[in-house]
Amino acid sequence: MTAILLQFAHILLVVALAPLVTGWVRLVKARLNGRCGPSPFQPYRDLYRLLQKEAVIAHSASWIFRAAPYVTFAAVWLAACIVPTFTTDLLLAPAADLIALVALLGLARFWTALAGMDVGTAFGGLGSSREMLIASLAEPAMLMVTFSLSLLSGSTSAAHIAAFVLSGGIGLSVSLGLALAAMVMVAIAENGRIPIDNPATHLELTMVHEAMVLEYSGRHLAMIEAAGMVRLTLFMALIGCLFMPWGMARPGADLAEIAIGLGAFLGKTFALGTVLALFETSIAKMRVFRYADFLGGALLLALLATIFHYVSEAV
Amino acid sequence: MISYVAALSHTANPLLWILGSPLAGAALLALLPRWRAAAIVNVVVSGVTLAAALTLFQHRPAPTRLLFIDDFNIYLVALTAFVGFTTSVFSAAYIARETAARRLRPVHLRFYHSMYQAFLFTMLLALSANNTGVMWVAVEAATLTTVLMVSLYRTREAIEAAWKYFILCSVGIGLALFGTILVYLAAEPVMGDGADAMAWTLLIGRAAAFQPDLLNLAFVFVLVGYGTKVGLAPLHAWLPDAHAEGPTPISAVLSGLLLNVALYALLRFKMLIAANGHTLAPGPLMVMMGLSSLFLAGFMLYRRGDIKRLFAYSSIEHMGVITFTFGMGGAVANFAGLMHMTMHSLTKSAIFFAVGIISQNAGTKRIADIRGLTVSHPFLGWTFLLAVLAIAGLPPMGVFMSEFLVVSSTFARQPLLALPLALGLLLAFGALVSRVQGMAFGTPLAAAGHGRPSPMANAMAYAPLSAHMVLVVVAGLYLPPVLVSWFQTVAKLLG
Amino acid sequence: MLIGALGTLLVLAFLGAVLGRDKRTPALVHAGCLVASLALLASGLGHLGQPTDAATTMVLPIGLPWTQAHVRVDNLAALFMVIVNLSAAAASGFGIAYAGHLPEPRRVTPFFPLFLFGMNAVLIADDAFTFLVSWEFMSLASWALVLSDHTRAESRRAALVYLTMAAFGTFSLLTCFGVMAGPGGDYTFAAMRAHSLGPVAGSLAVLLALLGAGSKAGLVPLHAWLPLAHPAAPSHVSALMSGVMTKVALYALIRILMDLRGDVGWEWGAVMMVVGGITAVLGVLYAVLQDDIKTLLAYSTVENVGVVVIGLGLAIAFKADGKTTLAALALVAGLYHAINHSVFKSLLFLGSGAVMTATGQRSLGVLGGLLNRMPWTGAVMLVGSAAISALPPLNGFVSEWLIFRALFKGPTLSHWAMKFGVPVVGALLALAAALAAAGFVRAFGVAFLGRPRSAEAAAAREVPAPMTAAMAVLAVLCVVLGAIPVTVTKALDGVIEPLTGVRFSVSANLGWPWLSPVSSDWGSYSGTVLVLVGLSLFTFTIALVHRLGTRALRRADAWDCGHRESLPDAQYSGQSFAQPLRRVFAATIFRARERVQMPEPGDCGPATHEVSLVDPVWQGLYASIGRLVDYIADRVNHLQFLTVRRYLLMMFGTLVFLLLVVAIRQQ
Amino acid sequence: MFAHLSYDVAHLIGATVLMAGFGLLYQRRLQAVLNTFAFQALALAAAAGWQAHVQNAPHLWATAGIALVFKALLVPFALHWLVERLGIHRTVETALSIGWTMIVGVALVALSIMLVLPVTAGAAALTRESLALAMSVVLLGLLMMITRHNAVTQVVGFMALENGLILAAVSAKGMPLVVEISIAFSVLVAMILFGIFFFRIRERFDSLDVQYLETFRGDRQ
Repeated sequence: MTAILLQFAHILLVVALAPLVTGWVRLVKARLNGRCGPSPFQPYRDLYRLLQKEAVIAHSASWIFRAAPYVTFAAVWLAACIVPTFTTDLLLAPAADLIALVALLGLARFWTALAGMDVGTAFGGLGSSREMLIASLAEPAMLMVTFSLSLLSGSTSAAHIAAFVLSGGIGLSVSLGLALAAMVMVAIAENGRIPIDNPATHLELTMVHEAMVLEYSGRHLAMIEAAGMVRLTLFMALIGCLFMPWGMARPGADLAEIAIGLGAFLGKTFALGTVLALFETSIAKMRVFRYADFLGGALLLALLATIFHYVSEAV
Repeated sequence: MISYVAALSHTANPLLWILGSPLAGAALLALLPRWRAAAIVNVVVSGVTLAAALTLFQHRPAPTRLLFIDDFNIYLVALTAFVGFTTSVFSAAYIARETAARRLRPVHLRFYHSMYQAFLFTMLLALSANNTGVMWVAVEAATLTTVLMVSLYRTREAIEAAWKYFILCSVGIGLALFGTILVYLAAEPVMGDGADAMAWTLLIGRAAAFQPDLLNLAFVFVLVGYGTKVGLAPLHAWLPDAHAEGPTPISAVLSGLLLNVALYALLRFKMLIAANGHTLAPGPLMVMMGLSSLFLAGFMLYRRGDIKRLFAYSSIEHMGVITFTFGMGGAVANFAGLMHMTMHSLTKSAIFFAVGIISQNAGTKRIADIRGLTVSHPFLGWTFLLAVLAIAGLPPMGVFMSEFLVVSSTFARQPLLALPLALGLLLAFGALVSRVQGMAFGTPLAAAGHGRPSPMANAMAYAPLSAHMVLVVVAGLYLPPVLVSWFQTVAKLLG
Repeated sequence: MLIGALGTLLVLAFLGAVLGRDKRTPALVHAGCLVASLALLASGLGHLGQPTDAATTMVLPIGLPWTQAHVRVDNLAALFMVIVNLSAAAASGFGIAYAGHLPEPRRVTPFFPLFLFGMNAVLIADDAFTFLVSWEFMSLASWALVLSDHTRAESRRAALVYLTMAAFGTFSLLTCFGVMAGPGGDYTFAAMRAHSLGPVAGSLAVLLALLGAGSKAGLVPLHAWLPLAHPAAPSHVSALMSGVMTKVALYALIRILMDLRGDVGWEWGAVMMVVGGITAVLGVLYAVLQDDIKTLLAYSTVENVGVVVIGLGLAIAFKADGKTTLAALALVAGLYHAINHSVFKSLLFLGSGAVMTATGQRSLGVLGGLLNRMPWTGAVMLVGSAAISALPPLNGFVSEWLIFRALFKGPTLSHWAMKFGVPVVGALLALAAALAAAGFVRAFGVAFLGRPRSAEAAAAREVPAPMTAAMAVLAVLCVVLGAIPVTVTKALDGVIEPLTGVRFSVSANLGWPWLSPVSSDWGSYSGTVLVLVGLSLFTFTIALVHRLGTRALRRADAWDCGHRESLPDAQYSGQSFAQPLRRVFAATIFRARERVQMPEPGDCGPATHEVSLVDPVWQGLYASIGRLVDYIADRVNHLQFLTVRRYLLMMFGTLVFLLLVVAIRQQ
Repeated sequence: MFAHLSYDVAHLIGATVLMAGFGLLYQRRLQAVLNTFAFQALALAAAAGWQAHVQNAPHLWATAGIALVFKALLVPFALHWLVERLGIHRTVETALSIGWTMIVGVALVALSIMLVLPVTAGAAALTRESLALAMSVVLLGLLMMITRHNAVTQVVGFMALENGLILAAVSAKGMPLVVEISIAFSVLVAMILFGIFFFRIRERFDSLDVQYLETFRGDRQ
């Protein structure tokens, strides 16, 4: 029963919190750039405003174009439902493990990419093509991170891994560090952050994600944006729960522990947001064809993480 | 001479009819001036021979000093009579078109028909002879008769082919005789003087007491001698040209029957070796020659531009496989070899029937000028395709069964030998398939053929082809038990 | 029923050949095939549920004289009968309407039933001879089908390469059976199971089985024929060749490596995993770069076969290591993927047939915008594309999930090579899965979305109902197999038990509908729950958005960042979509090079852009063999043109050589 | 005593046949080749006659007769006539120098002896000697065929080979069919001669020019 309640709370929490996280990152970045920046709550207003606007779609668009925003959002949301945030006691946890999580994000991307190609413009195709290139390396990297975590903990379920790390069964290991590095790189790529992509640009040569969704407007655009925000939150939660699950409530926790878990989650999320903003401000975007080096590096790191597992095991 | 007649004078003996009718036919046909009638007589005589051969299944005559029938040659005699008969039917249709196209003159045909029967006689005699010497004489006579038929067209190529055939086979046959004499010498101390020491039925029983070293030597000569006739590389040179330049019915019987007869002779000697038991194993020699034939033919197939030479080389390939198989020995492999002989004979003659019609239709033997047969002549095209696939070793046709047995049983015993065998088969397969695909498919070229066949002639040309293919397909899935038991008996004797 | 249905197929083939002239024959024959396939499907399903020891051998009085034809339907055969006949039924149904659209239906009608017959016969064969005859029957019938469009030179070339490779495969299998049967020639499977082999012979048998079945399945580097032959056949046949015939090959692999030989070593499992991994990645890389839809699909088949083989290799390695439960898991994963691939690959090929029927085109470069014109075909193709991209909640994901699940336990294997190798194979598999998604976004996006790139594509109309119905059935199956995985894995119990020796349930301790292999602590998945939750989130989102915001919608010209561009050619094409992938992945493997030639200033001519790819496998292996054969053939050919005297010399040489051999051996 | 004599004479005649075989290899002029061949045939006839006498086998007299009439007289005569009629060069064209041919010939004889000696340990000395001689003659005949370009010399080589065979056949005690076999061979030889005459194969069997072969045998693509 608590699991059901906690699950519902969790589902609502990620969605409710997502715009705030994005707003926070934007705010910190603005401050770092020496600007005053919008309020962290500005994304909520943006989304609401977009919802009120009439949606304009091209003549050549098919139903996929109209369905894609909702499917994307639902898929990302569904993925977010299974990543523990403040408690590991989630009803839906057994429904999908990390492999399924990767695939659910893949589902969202699949639809966005199709939507990018649906209207039949040069930019849409360009965005889709680059997005799929990034995914083709980021996905394996993330799966390999999962692999090394599963080697450490014996499980691929996010909740189980968090519980395992919490129980102190791992301690500090090279393997875990490498996996974390790979995971961060994947997260950057998946969320279209610098140096892979710049969420704030509409410069034709540099955009990836934005090029795909260029044709969207009104409520469709709102859904796409919201999906992006949820995805960012999801990855922060994921990094939080896999690598630093401190403070998380466990099954059978009382109200106080849950409150601690909630607080820890918020703290971790905003801290990660700050780090992200710092990171993004300090480096420049890459050329498209250097993605392969960056993400290939992530893949190799993840692979190293699995192999280092034996090294530490042998010692 | 008198002794021959006496031997044949048992009226109940079907061998009398089997050997007598082609001999009488040869004489009769030499006298018949009209080629149309001659063609019909030719068919009738061959039919009588076939009928007589089939009675062997009912009643097997007791062996005499000169002639005998046992499990080995009974089906070969029947097969020879059968292919002889179907070929005579095909030949009638073929000759009609050739004559219409003025490529053959009636005077040639008289000679041709007479020689055809004489050739059948010599082969049947070689198969049923119970005397190594008679067998030798018969094989030599078979060479002579076919030389004359190969040169029938009197073109420069035909004469050259016949000449090559004649010289090479004469030398070969000479060496075979030397081998035969050696066997006699080996047998003579045990069996005593005279015909006893040359009778297969008697030799086999006492072969264990023969001087093994003499048998070794004899076998080499027999192998090179009869091997020339079989077409084993590097003794094969006469075969492609003789097949290619003669009339197609002759190519069919050369490939389908004469090679078998020569191989039969070789195998009879191998039986003696096997029965002796103290000789050097003949297997390695046969395996070596078999493989060399297989590979030589396999590579040659890739460079052939003439449709009849293509299939002549395919015959070399198959003779190589069969020789290899018997060289391997053992119950399974020997069975496979016997099966392969039969299947190759039926399939290859069917292919030559088809090739005859095809080249008459297209007016050329050049493979490059033959295209789209399944479009222009659907029945012929598909049947030809089926026949070539059969000879290439695809199921459900009979050759596959024997190749299956050979390759798998060899592999179980000598993987290092099976590997080249399988590679060689694959090599030949690739060549044949690439050629047949080009001929059977694609857009047909405008036909430049000569002589529109009458419906009757068409039926006569297609009937033998269909009959052979039906047998081949059925045999691939089902063998009559009696044939199986013969094969098994012989396989045991072959060691 | 089984024999009756098989007999019906033969009769249909005969009728197809004899009544070819009649215009109604193709439809009738395909309808007959539909009925026969359904009967066989029912029979397969019936046998699938049987107790594992219930299968009996039937002996028919044909085949090898002293062995005769043995026929037996055990659970493994039953499973593959289900796989085969499911797609066969769909393809037959599709063919009822489709065969009429073919240029030469007479060249298809007789062989289609024969092809079905061959595949089914392979599955029920219980001795080596029957097996191989059926196997070649299958090859031969499909070869004829590849040649149905025989006036195209590419088809003929494809057919030639195909048949030669098929012969290679047959010889490999033949020798493999030869090793297993031993010199005595006892070719029944029962005898082979009882026969024990030494280590060398055993390894040889495994190697040959891999070569034989692998060449039919399309394992790299034996795959070269597959992307030539599969696309050359009519689409409903391509569907069967790609979706089902490769499965028959995998069946052969499982039959030999896990049933007939019970003791295959872990190192062969490792070999299979490596080969499978390379196959998967190379296959999908080829696929991503193709412009022809059917070739693309064929290469994707190569990829999926690789994935299944990874599963099988893993199963063998686990089994050799004594970890039977994990072996069962890996085997289930492989089998599940085989089932799935047969469904969605058949679907996609049928869809490509529909596209060809509607447009006459199969090159991505001239398609586009078909979703608006062919809504049903588009929808089912979308399902197929998503399924093959391993997206939840469809079936492709379930099997990939299972394979990853098993793979992640690979490091528990005792050998160090496996501990280090398994993660690498895992990375390859992950890469392949991700690239597959890219490839199918590209294929579906370019063909069905955007604006039409040619008049044919613009004029496309939806195909007749029987065709869409056949595809829809498969699309529904993609969803169903994804949504209720536990039901499927339960049905596989009877198949895996005799092979791995354990009674194993994939939903270990959570029960229906949770897929939790071995232990739920290891991670679990439930397609059913995901579908339900996902649908509710989806509905909730739509409801919420429509409640909070406006529902107004306006159609306008595309925005395109302000560029007003009416030329459809300005869209991203298949080539341009592939460009980043090509640069990243193909530059080294395929030596992909691009050459841009800009016209001189003042020159009004168009600029040209050329891409050159070198297929390393074809160039490195097949072309070299071809050159070698050519070279030797040229040399050997001189022997045809010698003089009589030289021929005599050869004879003399042979004689003297043999005499010397005898002389030496006598000493 | 008598047995010994019969052996010695047979051995002597056999050796004569063999020496004639070497003689054939040695001759440079066509006329001489034909004469040597006639001599060899004569020796063969003598061998057959002696065996007919020793073995008391009357049918061997027929063989001896055939050898005498056909080979020692008719064929050499016909060949002389052919050489005149066709205007064939009188000297022998060799593919291998005479000296080497002789060396190879000796090696072949050595090979024959090496092969036959262990073979016939149990057999009569007669068989043993004749067999080695006959085999040498056969191999020398074959050697002659392959080392000579000239058509007539090649025919002679073939007949020398055949002489070896007949020698073996007559020496084999009590072998039936020898007559039939020699008749069969005579037919062969006659056909070859006819062939040479009718097809005007002047100089060589292999004189058909190479270009012709390549274009017309249809097998160059």
